[in-house]
Amino acid sequence: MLRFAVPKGRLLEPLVELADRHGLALGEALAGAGRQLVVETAGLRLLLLKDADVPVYVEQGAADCGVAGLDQILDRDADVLRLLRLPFGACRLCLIAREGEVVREEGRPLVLASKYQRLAGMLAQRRGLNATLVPLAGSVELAARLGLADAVVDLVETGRTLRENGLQPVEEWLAVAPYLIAQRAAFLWKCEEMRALRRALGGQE
Amino acid sequence: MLRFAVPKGRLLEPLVELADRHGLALGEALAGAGRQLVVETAGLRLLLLKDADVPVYVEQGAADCGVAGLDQILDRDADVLRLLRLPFGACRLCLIAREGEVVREEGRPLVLASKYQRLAGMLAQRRGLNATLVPLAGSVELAARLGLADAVVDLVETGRTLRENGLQPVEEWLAVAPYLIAQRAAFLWKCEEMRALRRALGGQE
Amino acid sequence: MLRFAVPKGRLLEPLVELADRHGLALGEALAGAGRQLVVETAGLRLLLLKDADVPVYVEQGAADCGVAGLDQILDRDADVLRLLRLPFGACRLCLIAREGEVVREEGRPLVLASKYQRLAGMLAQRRGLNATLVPLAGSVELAARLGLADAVVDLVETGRTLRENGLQPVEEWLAVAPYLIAQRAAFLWKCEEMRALRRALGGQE
Amino acid sequence: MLRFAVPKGRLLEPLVELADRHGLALGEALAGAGRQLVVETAGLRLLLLKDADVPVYVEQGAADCGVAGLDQILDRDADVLRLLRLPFGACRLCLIAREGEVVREEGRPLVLASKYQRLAGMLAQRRGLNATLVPLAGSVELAARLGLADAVVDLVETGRTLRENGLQPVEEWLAVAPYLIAQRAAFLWKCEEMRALRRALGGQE
Amino acid sequence: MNAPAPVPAGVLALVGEQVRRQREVEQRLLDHLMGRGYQLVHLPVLEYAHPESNGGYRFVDTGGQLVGLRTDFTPLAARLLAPCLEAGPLSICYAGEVVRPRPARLRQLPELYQLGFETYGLDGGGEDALDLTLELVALAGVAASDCLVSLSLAGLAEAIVRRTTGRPPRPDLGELLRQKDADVFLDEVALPAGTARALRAALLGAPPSLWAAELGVAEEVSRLVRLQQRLAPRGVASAIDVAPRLAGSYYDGLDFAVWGRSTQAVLAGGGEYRVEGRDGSRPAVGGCVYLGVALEERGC
Amino acid sequence: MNAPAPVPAGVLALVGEQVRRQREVEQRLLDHLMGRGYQLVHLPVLEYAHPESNGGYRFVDTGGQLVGLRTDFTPLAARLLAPCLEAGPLSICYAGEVVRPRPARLRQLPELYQLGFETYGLDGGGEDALDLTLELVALAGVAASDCLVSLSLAGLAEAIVRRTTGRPPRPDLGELLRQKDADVFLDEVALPAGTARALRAALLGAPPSLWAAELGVAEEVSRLVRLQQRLAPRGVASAIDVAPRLAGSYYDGLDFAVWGRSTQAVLAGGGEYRVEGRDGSRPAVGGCVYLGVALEERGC
Amino acid sequence: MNAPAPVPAGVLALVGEQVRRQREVEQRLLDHLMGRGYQLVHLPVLEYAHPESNGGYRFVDTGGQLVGLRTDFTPLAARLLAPCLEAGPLSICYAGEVVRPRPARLRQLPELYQLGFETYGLDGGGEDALDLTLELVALAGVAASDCLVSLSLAGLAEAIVRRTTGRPPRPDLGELLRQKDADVFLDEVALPAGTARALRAALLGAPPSLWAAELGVAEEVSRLVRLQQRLAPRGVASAIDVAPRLAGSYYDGLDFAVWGRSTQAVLAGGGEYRVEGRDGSRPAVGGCVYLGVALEERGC
Amino acid sequence: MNAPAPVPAGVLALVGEQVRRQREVEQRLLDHLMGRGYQLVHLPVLEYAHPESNGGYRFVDTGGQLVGLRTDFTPLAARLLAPCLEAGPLSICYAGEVVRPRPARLRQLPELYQLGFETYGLDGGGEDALDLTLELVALAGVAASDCLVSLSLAGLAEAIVRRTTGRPPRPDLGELLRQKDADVFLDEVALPAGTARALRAALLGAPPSLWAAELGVAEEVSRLVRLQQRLAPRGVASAIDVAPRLAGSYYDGLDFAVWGRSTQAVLAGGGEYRVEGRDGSRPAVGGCVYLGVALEERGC
Repeated sequence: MLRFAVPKGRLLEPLVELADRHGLALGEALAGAGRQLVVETAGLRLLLLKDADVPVYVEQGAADCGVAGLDQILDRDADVLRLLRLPFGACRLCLIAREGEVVREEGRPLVLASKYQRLAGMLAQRRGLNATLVPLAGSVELAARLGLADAVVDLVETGRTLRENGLQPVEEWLAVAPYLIAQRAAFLWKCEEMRALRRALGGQE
Repeated sequence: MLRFAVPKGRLLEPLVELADRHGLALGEALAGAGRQLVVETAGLRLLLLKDADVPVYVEQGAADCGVAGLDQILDRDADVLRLLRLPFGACRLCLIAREGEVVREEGRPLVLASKYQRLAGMLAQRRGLNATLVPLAGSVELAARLGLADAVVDLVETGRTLRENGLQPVEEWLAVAPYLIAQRAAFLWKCEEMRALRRALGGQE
Repeated sequence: MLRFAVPKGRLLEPLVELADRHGLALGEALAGAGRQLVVETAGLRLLLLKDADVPVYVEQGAADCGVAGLDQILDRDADVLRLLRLPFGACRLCLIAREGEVVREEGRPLVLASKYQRLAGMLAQRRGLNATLVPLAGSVELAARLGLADAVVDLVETGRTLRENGLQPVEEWLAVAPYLIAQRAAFLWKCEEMRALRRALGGQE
Repeated sequence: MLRFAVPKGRLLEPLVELADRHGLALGEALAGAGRQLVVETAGLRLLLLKDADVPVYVEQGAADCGVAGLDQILDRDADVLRLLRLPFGACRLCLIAREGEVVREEGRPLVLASKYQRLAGMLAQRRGLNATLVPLAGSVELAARLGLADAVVDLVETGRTLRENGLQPVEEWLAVAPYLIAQRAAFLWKCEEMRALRRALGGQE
Repeated sequence: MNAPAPVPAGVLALVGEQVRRQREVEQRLLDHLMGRGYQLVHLPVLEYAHPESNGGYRFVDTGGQLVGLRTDFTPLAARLLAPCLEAGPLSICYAGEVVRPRPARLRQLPELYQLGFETYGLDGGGEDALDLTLELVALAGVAASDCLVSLSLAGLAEAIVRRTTGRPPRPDLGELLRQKDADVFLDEVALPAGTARALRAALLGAPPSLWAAELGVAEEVSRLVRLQQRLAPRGVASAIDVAPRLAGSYYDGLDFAVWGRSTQAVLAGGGEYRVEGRDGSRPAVGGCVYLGVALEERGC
Repeated sequence: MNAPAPVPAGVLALVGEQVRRQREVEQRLLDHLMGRGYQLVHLPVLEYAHPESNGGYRFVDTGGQLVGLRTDFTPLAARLLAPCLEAGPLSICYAGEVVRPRPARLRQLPELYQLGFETYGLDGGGEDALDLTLELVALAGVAASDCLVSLSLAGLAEAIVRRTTGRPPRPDLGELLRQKDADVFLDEVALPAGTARALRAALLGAPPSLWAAELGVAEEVSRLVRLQQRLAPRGVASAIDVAPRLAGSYYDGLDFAVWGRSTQAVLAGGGEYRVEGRDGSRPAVGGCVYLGVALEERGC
Repeated sequence: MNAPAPVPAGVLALVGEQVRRQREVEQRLLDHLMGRGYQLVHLPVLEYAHPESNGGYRFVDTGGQLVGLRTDFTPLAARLLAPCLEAGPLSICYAGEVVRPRPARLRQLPELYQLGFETYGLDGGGEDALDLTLELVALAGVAASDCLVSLSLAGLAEAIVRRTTGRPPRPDLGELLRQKDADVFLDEVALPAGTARALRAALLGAPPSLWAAELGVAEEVSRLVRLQQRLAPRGVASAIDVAPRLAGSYYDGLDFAVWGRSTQAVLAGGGEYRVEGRDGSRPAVGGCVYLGVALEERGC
Repeated sequence: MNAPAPVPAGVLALVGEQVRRQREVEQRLLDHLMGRGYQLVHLPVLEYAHPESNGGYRFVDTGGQLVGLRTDFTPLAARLLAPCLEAGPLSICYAGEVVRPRPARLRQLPELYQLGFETYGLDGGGEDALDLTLELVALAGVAASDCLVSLSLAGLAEAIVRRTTGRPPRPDLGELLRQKDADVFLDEVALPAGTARALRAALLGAPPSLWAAELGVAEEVSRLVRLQQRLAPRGVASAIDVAPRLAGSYYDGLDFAVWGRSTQAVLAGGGEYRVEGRDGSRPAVGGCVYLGVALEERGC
């Protein structure tokens, strides 16, 4: 039985819809889960996880496969197979600054606030930026607005929250989408089941 | 004007109640804040932050003071002043294992899952444990249950969720409570205002 | 006045002869030196040194120029100018082994005895040999004969002493001859005098 | 048969005399040695070595015992047993400077010339001196006189050569004497023979 | 009893029954290899650091040279033995610890104990190396039914990129194939529908008949198919992996791995590569068992 | 123009107008110090590592010794100059970079450039050192009204613990006072109500008259009060801090810091300490300006 | 065939028949120890550096801690296993490489491969450890007649100094005894003629009856004499050494070494020492064979 | 007063009058450079290690990267400032310590304190850089009559080898020319008598008219001759050096050095080179005074 790590957060609803459209009914089982974190349905054992934890569970084999955003996969440096890019939730990881400001190092490292400490550091380094990361759990807009950081690295969907805080994206650093991911060994041992699940999420072969 | 970092999460309600009891009315201003992250009321500029981000904002001087749990203060290694321990939200940071199991290293490092990577690592080291930390954003119960980790280090309030997942606390590692914290320089420059706020949160002198 | 470092050892006699042949009379002054270490003659200040010390005196500018064997120049790693190779005293630096023996590493570094610790080490490394050097002041033949070392690195002129000790050269590592050497700065400042001395030792231009 | 390393240099004559006085006749055999480096006499196999090489031969077991100056023993850092201090050839290792000069560091390491690179460095360090060593093979007097070094570390017997070169000892750093030395294992295996040789060099028990 | 005191990350400290068992298996496997003519060698714990040694402990020694603790036996043995090979082919075996400060797997014993063999100077031989590796795994007590062999060919992914795009492969494209990210790959490289379909099939583990010819790698893949046919009768599951397991691998021909059912980890691996000597390069082939993982798979 | 290429953490790479300005101020301050009889010294970038050098870059040199990059001038100068002091008192000044891979402050220039002075061999002198430090801060262009001086005495917190509890202080209690965590402190140490109240008052910055006598440190604190009275007429704000700013400080008498209004950071600091020599220990006193922070406070 | 390529100093790289032979002997000796109830342990190659680790490779790891390659098993095992000992006595055995960049002996294999045993938590036992060590040496193929055992007691030299001079021993005096330099010793310490004679006799290996009583160490030395009487019938030569073989040794009771006739080197050694744990210190005893030297003595 | 305590090799620790004098000269020279439009920069003490940093202190930092202490400003400044150059030419100046554990000169102050300037993005300019360097040397108090300028061109020796032998130059031949070892050179390379004679003349410092045409480098050398003609009227001695002063130099055009009469050492140097950026390479030119050597030449 395939152990399928399902993100409980913003990706859950579109994921259930997508599966439903292709004949895999997850919604009912999940709705009935209550406080349970493990539910079985349709030949799958669903593990209900925080979005950010899916890549680790899959990489380390605590789940065979799961659904996770590319931002989380890369920020956790998870060595997993990306079997299918899902057709929802696409957004951009951007460098964000105060409106009208240019982001430059002024004789000292640039201070960047981000929820994505590893990923933001890696992308900054690739751009030749000498950056110091402020790890935050979420209050990134205020970080830029109050000057805790020179700039922010965060996901941008519509940009509305940014504008409300006097901020604007100045560079796109990564296109982000959710993926069906799989553990390397599990994919070998359970290849047929994985392919079936992939089809049930709209994957063509 | 004192910049006061207020945690938006589970600490907010009891904090507002406590202030109200001592004559500092924060509730109304916060209720009317809507999507705003900065609100001014009663001579304070309130910064609405994720709970985990308060220590960093205060340490780095983006806020003069704030309210944060000792777990977050220590996990962020924030060098802040702890002006007052607040009389709510006390809990314990525990080592948690599967029911009936003993936590031991078996010829390899112990794998510990925790939201508190730095703090859990530091406390494990103090106990002479050779531990490898799995950083998680929240799905710690499943980590122990599914064997992703040998044990979990997490806050325990009632222990109910643990029992539902077949887990139990095996050692208390730290007593945790929320604190009124202050930036070192801000405390020097704005000592009187800080002491007033401290009194408004029930602090005796 | 050019400060000329003269080796007191085996190179002295042929050097004096050579100079004499080209009209530079050093012999008399040297003969009359007695216990003196500094003698002036023919516009030169002669410094009487141990053969092995000439390269250091010249490199460090305590002498402007001097006569030294290539073995000593390289063993001291002296950065000096080699203005003229002198037409006497040529010999070979050889790897020397017990008669009938092959020199091989047998699962441990090869032990080499030599008066030339730095030079022998460098030449061994260039040949890909994993060698340990035994620094000796001179008793190298016995080192090989008694098994203190697996082999010896030393100068070979006729090879007679080697045969008497049951040894033989097995590889030539360096052709060695004495040189007129000069300090870099001194050569620039006293170029004409140097060229005159060089001619007085048979150097053509 | 005890393998006895005999120094060919300045220690040889008084050593032969001393042995002779106690009934051990080495002189004849040595006189007849000619170019031979190994001679057997009186139950001993004599190995004729450069003075400076005796400690290495003994430490590494190529000889069972030998006679060497403390200067050479310490400069080679040879771990050997010092069975008997011999009653001749005592002298002092001194710091030597130009007459009328004080030896001081002037904002840079003191440059010391010495035949004893390791020993002089060690003794300088023990005195808290920040020193750079110039390794020389023997021309130390000129090194100080010509300013190649700030000072010299060398053996002083009468001090006559020093005075002739305008130098003087300024500090005694080590009392030096020749010793009968033995290899540790050889002393265990051949204890009786060693003690007999020690007696033959005047050692009391 | 437990190994209790903290030790630096990535080194092995074992106490108790486990050590005896591991030693026993180690001896059995080395005896097997020596019986087959492989000479036992003892390789150094330290080596002068090479680009491959990245990820291990590295430091500047007192001579000023960069030195690293060994992280893998195969390249170390090759560098060390290269000069011996001028005298002819050579077969060696070894066992010992490697040191990896950042192990790949959290829960299980990191793959810190390797036991393996190498043959230098003979062409081909990947098939024999796989057979011998499987013998070792069996001698270590792991049932054939608990093993799955993944089979790759070095350069296969690059060949696919080159043949489908007509251009030399960009490194990032190889990395995308390694992650089986066909979607981004096809964003980057426009392919005809049939070719795109074949590429997806290849990445998803479909039978080679569905993709090898279309992708222009039929010949290369046929070797892997024959290997699969050889494994099937012995009850060993297998799969073809078009992209190499590891980026920066030194294998340049057949590249195989044996995966354990319960550990979900690589128990053993091996492949074909080349050894550089002063007088040119030579073929080599080897295999290696991760003894700790194999014992864990067995349930020790 | 920007300093663009990544450099190792904690070193200073400055380009542009800022460097010229910093050099100018540096020269002005050093001239002031030399004019006051302080001898300029040039201190080494590397030192043999001492316990205090923790937190800096450390490595084993080719001689096998542990070497560290300088992280602070005061202890380095003391170790280096100790042997000179046998000849009598000495006053020196210095300026230069220290290297700290993990700087304390994110946003502003880390305190990597120090300019300071030390006097060895004379007793007391903390008050004069504070005056001279404030002169340097003023010469660097920072207004007195933008400075707040915090005043501490080494051992004051320990004295309070010892006198209120009657026992030698535990290190964790000192740490709690440093964090002003009176609540946990009073959980650990039961104190009479009046003493507890005085402790809270002391930690919260109340006037010493409310707590110094009750806590048994009236005499010590009177020195700090006199210092405050000296500062007030000059328009410099001050505060008494009962717990040392830094754990593991080398100061053993007066310990002061100058805080900037807009940077909310320490611009300068100093205090009294001791220097160990072969012939015993000697008093010393010093002060130091963090040039980068001071310039930032000034608005450069 | 030879191990040809340069490797960092002080590590073992062995190729050829020698490795097989060493492995064979290693297995035989470990089997003997396991048969006698010693648990096999696998000890880490790296450890956090301790003062004892001087002389080995040391470096600062990425966590900023000083780490060293193991240079000796006995102290490493003691530190690692100390916490296990709270549960009761423990006997362990081990085999493996240690890394020593500056080996003591030039010509022969440096003592880089150790195989040994330790017993923790039981008093005395030095005599049994010597017996077991000699069994191991015999199993390694070295004849009893090629062995000479030197016997020392930790502190014996210090006791002699204390009792002959009436003062606590200076470190340099111990070092002089270690080098048997009676002449300089007697220059430094004026002794009565009889005592001086006894001291010379002791250093020169004369029978204890000639010196032990005079030097005030008759009781201590009687233990060594009994041990000699035990060894003599087995044809094993022995000698009493009043000064410890090594400066800075961790042994604190019996300290023995087995010397080979042809190698003139130490084949094996051991002794009594103490292990520090959180709950106090415990007695321990161990022995260890230098496998490479033993094989060389045997003529391999 | 002396700087007394041992410090790690190759770092500068200065106490006493010397420091003040050095600071004074440093300020005077920097003022001159800033007055000529050179922007002052502050360069980092540490850099990620590059091949050029060989010979300095190097270590692996906590991120696992190889880091080195700066040993020379010119390549460090070029790497750090390369990204700024996309905006146009740039002129900078700097002063500071470099760290060299193995200094070249024993007796005098090692060349550990550099003060210099660089101009990026403009072609040629070596002549101007030499003039400016000589101005700095004069401002440092060294008389023109105590200076001798050696003039080289990068690649000149290689050009001679190529033109006289018709083959690409072997590295060892360049090294022989650097050492002026014409004898071994002519053993290795058979040349016609006239060419051999010209080569000797060139190495021995004879006038270019005697060798430049014969060796096929008349055009290149004419630039050096013109420079000599420029220097002569100012009373500055000069010499043409056909082989580069240093192996592995980064200069690729004019390469000059100023030698002091009494120190017999290089007081200053400079030349033309190239800076690599992401958008290609740019010309650069610079000069640098070794302040310690210059002060020593002056007799301080």
